[in-house]
Amino acid sequence: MTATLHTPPPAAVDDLTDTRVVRRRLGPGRRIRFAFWIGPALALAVWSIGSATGVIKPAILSAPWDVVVAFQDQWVHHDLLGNVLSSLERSVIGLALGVVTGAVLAVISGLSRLGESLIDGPIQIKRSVPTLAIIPLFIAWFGIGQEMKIITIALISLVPIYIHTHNGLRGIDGRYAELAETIGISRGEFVRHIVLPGALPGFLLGMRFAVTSSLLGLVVVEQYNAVAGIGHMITLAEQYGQTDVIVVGLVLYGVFGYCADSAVRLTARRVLAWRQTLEG
Amino acid sequence: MTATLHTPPPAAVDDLTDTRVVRRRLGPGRRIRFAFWIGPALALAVWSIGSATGVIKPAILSAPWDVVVAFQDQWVHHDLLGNVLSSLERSVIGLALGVVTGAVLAVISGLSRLGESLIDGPIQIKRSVPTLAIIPLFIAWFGIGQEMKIITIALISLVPIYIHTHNGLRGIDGRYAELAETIGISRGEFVRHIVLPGALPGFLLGMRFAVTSSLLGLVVVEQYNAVAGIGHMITLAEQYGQTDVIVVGLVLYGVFGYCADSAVRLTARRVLAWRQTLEG
Amino acid sequence: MATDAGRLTTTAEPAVRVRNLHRSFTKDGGVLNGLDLDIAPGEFVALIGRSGTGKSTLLRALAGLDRDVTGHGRIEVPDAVSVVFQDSRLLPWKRILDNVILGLRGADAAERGAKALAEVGLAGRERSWPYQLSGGEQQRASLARSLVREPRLLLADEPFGALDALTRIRMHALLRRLCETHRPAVLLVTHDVDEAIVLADRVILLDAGVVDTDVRVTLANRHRSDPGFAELRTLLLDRLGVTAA
Amino acid sequence: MATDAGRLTTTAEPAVRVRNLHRSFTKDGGVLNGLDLDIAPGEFVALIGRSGTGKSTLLRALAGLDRDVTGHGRIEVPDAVSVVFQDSRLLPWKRILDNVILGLRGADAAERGAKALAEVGLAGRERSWPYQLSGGEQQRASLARSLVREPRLLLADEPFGALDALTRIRMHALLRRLCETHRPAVLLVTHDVDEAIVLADRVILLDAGVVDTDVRVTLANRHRSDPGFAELRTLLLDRLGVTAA
Amino acid sequence: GTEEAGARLELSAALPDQVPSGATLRLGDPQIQAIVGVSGLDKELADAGITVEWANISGGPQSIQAFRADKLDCSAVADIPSLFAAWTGTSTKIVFQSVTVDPLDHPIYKLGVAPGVNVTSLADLRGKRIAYSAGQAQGALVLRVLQKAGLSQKDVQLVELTSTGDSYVTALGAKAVDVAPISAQYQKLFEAKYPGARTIGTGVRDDASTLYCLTSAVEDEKKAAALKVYVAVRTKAWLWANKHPAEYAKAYFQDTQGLSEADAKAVVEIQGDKGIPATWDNAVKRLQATADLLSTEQKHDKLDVTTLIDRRFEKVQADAAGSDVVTGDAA
Ligand SMILES: Nc1ncnc2c1ncn2[C@@H]1O[C@H](COP(=O)(O)OP(=O)(O)OP(=O)(O)O)[C@@H](O)[C@H]1O
Ligand SMILES: Nc1ncnc2c1ncn2[C@@H]1O[C@H](COP(=O)(O)OP(=O)(O)OP(=O)(O)O)[C@@H](O)[C@H]1O
Ligand SMILES: [Mg+2]
Ligand SMILES: [Mg+2]
Repeated sequence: MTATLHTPPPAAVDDLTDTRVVRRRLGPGRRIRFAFWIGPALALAVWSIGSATGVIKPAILSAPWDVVVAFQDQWVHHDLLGNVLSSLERSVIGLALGVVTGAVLAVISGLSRLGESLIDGPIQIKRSVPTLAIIPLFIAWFGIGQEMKIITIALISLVPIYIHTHNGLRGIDGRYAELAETIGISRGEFVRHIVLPGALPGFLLGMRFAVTSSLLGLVVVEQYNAVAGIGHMITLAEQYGQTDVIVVGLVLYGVFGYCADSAVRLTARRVLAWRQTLEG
Repeated sequence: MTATLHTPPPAAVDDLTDTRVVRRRLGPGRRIRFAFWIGPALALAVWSIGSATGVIKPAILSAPWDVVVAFQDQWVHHDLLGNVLSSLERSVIGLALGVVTGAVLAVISGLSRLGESLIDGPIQIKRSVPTLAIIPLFIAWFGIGQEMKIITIALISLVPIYIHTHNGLRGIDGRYAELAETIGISRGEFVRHIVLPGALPGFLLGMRFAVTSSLLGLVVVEQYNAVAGIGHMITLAEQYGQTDVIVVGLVLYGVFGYCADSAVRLTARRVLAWRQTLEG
Repeated sequence: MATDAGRLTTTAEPAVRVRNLHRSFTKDGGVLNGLDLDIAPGEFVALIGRSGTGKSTLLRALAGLDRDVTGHGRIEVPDAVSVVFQDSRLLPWKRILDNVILGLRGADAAERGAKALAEVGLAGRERSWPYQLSGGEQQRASLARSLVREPRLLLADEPFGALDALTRIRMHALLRRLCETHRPAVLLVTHDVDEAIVLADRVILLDAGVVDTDVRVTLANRHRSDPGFAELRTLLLDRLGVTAA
Repeated sequence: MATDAGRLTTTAEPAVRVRNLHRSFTKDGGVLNGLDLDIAPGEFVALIGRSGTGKSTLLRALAGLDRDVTGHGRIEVPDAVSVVFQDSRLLPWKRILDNVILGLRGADAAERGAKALAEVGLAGRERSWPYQLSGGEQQRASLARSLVREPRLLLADEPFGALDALTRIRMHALLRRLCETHRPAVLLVTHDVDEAIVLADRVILLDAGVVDTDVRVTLANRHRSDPGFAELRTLLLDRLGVTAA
Repeated sequence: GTEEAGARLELSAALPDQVPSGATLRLGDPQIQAIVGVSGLDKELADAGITVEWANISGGPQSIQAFRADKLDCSAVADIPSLFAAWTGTSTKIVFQSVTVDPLDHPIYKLGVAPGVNVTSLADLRGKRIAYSAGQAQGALVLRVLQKAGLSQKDVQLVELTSTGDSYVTALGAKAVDVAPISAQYQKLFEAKYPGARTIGTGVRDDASTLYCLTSAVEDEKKAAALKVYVAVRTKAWLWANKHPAEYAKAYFQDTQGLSEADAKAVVEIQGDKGIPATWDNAVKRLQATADLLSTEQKHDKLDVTTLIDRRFEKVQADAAGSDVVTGDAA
């Protein structure tokens, strides 16, 4: 028997070579910096080149530079800012309402089979039916004022929040519920400590859809008795066939949608720091 | 020290009392049988009672019995079946295209940061923009025939598939990727054995949205040069103020949407039998 | 609770009473086949048995976590039960301290949690995420979570499996100290026969779904050097099927 | 692979060569602090050390799974490495047999997998889902998955932690048999000093991020009754901090 | 259409009499499509060697979109779309004009009045909330009604509301607006649905009905020749429909639009007879007036509508109608 007892060697000046075992990475690997900008930059590039070379005809999609001019014109002469603000107000209030209601309903229906059987069916049916077609109902109930618009948007954004939160909740590992049961915590604590954080990834995905839905809903509701709003602006421009103004609206949608979506994803990355997944 | 060696007692006639430790269940508990029918039955009940008592005025929503009459009329005199079949054909082909493309794009962009930076941005932008407003583009590219309609539906249903599959994939536990790396499997096998099954819950949730989207997309595309289809039927009925026919269309949407959604959820329950979650 | 008449313990009334317990996952064979077991209040019982004989199944039945498993039988347990699971089962979305004090009430919860963490050698790791702990550290965090609750029945499923000899000895001492203070009934699953003998008042061996061996440990000196120790050890290993040990 | 010059082994060339390995998760202290280690081809090395000293960190470095951990140093390992993780890490969506043969090529993969499962005592459980296995059964399935691959380097992180004495002895025998047939280099983490002595050619003890003790096991008879056994055992336990054992 | 484009034909040149082979027309003209089918007029098109690709497209926005994508040659619309096409840079020509015989008895639009609102004549509109949709025919109608009533936009409250399907009827029923132009065919339904609801006549002519085409199509020799034939056929088709209201009702409203037999007949009844004007002079005058009104009220450029009209087809149409033309004020 040979026993060698090591005493740590005197900490020599560090040899900083770093040869590691290089394994083919199967996951997506590290995040690319500035990746956020690549998508929009690409879209803009394709659009510009297409327009400049004439592949994209201006009658079909105005060139970026014409859109810039139209944007300026809208800004100066047609209160674009006012349009944007009215729209944002509607969608933010509607979204907030929808998110809260959707999440509450999802928790109720996620945690109780009875709640589920009462809540789930109607929501599934609601979401199978075109919003445009049920607006007449809403008009009858809520008039054609701001109320109707906000409620419609709330209902539109409620759906993805409900479904994703419900799905996320139901996807929580059953072992954590077991743990909670043996610890003897109250139902409220269970919801706070296990259900909500566990369903958070689902909820956040739902948020991504809810945010875009609440913006897209504007196009529908602002056809009704609106005097301002991006949806209103697009509707008008469509009727007149003002391609460049439509595109101003679409670009605004794109920008808002993309930024809101990225904001949710960034938030998700922060609050889901506990996850060790392929997202990395 | 006392050692007692037990020999199993003679298997007596079983005393079948079953007193268990009764813990308050924090998860949703067992599935209720026939829960599938509760949602629709409830919706139908509210609608019927509302109509019968006059709370829901026929001007706003036709009564169920009137809708049944209108349904018969449409079936016998106006080839409702033909409308349904044309619509289903469009949405099934579009859906199939969208699902395959969406899933493939999601895997590419989920597994490679480069792919992500190229694919993800444009899709996020696409989905922030109202479909109605980009249809002119599609008309220019694909004409006003069936092609344009199918491609539009494919693009509509591609989005949820892409996002959910991508999100599901990125949510796979990083430890499984590590395992795969040490096992030295090829990228194709990695996708087949780890990525696809791991992203399956996400994909299936995406399917639920894709299916409804592909149906809802009909309302939009069938406004353009269609001679048959449920969306076409609804558009026409709107023009002539045939409230009951509109409701026939909505009920069809509801039924199809609900059934398709339930089918996806049932499939999910089957193929996700390996999950031990609150779904139970 | 099934019945908790047994909770206001006269020494005659056991803390845990199991009668004719059956549990099976498949049609062709049961995991537990008419198991009977009593544990007195304050008694420390070690449960050993081959891998896959149903130790965890029994613990889960006592914890009330097997609603959906077929079977029957009678179970009575006290109200305040705490479980150390075989997997450490830390909530991945809560930092270690929050995991430990999950559901604890009172202003001093955080303080008590931090103390418990220090006792299992995890002082300073309060704000780590579970994935940042080594296997043994996770196991100790999970142990801390159970101990901080001062239950009347502690069900521990191999709580020391991933610990080295020194850490294990420290945890033994900690557990024994806590048991002396609060005197819960303990049912501890272990694969280490020595550990069973060192810690327990009674060692039971599960086989074929019933209690095969039930030995009371009455050693004066719980040390390998005690001749009774070796004797008991050989007996148990023998019943486990290890003859030439 | 970093460099796999060392793969076409002359006996002089070690299978694993680690030089000046540093790894740290936080700014204030490293987990590995300049560790050096050689393992010869076919050599069986047991790694012991306190909970949280960096055993798993070392294994992950050898397996190439620590790309994102700060540190430096040099590592050379053979091409075909197989890892038994500390958690059994079965894919929850694959049945046991499919987990075992994951990525195996050849028509006889299923057959080989079934054989490996039978060897670890899980015959008949091929079509179970991972959640249907007991803790020890999962660990054995994960062991089967590694063994069926016949690697040149086997890295096993406490592969027997959840096993009872008898099953453990059987697994020891299985592992030793496989080592004799395929002669992989083995680095086995264990908390059981006896197990280390019984199985390994060499036992190394990790402390403070470096190899603290490195002993070659040259016992004629690897049994507790051998006086050398007890001596080695005491030495190692002593270095682990357990003096009064 | 993938057929070869014909040679360029100046807009001033005479319309060719002979249809070159391979002439194809892409038409969004569903009513005529139905009529030529039942009347047998489709044979005339076939005999002339014209292939027609029918599209179920009509109305302003859709036809302009299809024009821009160059997927359609002509479409049936009222008067407003060709103005908006010009204002937004799509060059089109009107090649067909028809009117309604007795236009004021067979209006396309009436003014719906919400239940409980007291509007019996145009003068009562002052101060009322009126549904208004700037880009649609209904919007232009509202402006013309106000003009006729001697009111300006400031005297009433215009509520921006797009007319889709029955949205105006719903808005009236929900009392979200006091007055809204609604299709005459909705009148019965509207009054039945909402007790107390009424409709009044607009007092302005809204019977303009045209076929407008991409200028590039009219400049295509082949298409121009085919159009000449089509305009004649279209004339005969309307005249046939006047004489066979029941067949027309069945072929179009019942079979393709999904109405019941009774409803289909009622709609045809409400529509009245189509008249083919002997000359387009009056129609052009009315169009110019509308263009002027819109350009002041909605701040568009001044527009000379004669540039939107291809009067070479005026005679083709009148010749085809023969003695059935309408003249004078009726035109
Ligand atoms: N959910 C389940 N479905 C089917 N079989 C199961 C399930 N859970 C456990 N089993 C089986 O029941 C038997 C007893 O399992 P249990 O977990 O109680 O074993 P154990 O004694 O705790 O073993 P270990 O020491 O390996 O943890 C095992 O054979 C296991 O495969
Ligand atoms: N991802 C991580 N982030 C931060 N700290 C980590 C991380 N992984 C491990 N550590 C820390 O590094 C140290 C070494 O961990 P390692 O898992 O290597 O220990 P170990 O020797 O395997 O212990 P055990 O025997 O308990 O498994 C521990 O203190 C652990 O908390
Ligand atoms: Mg167990
Ligand atoms: Mg470890």
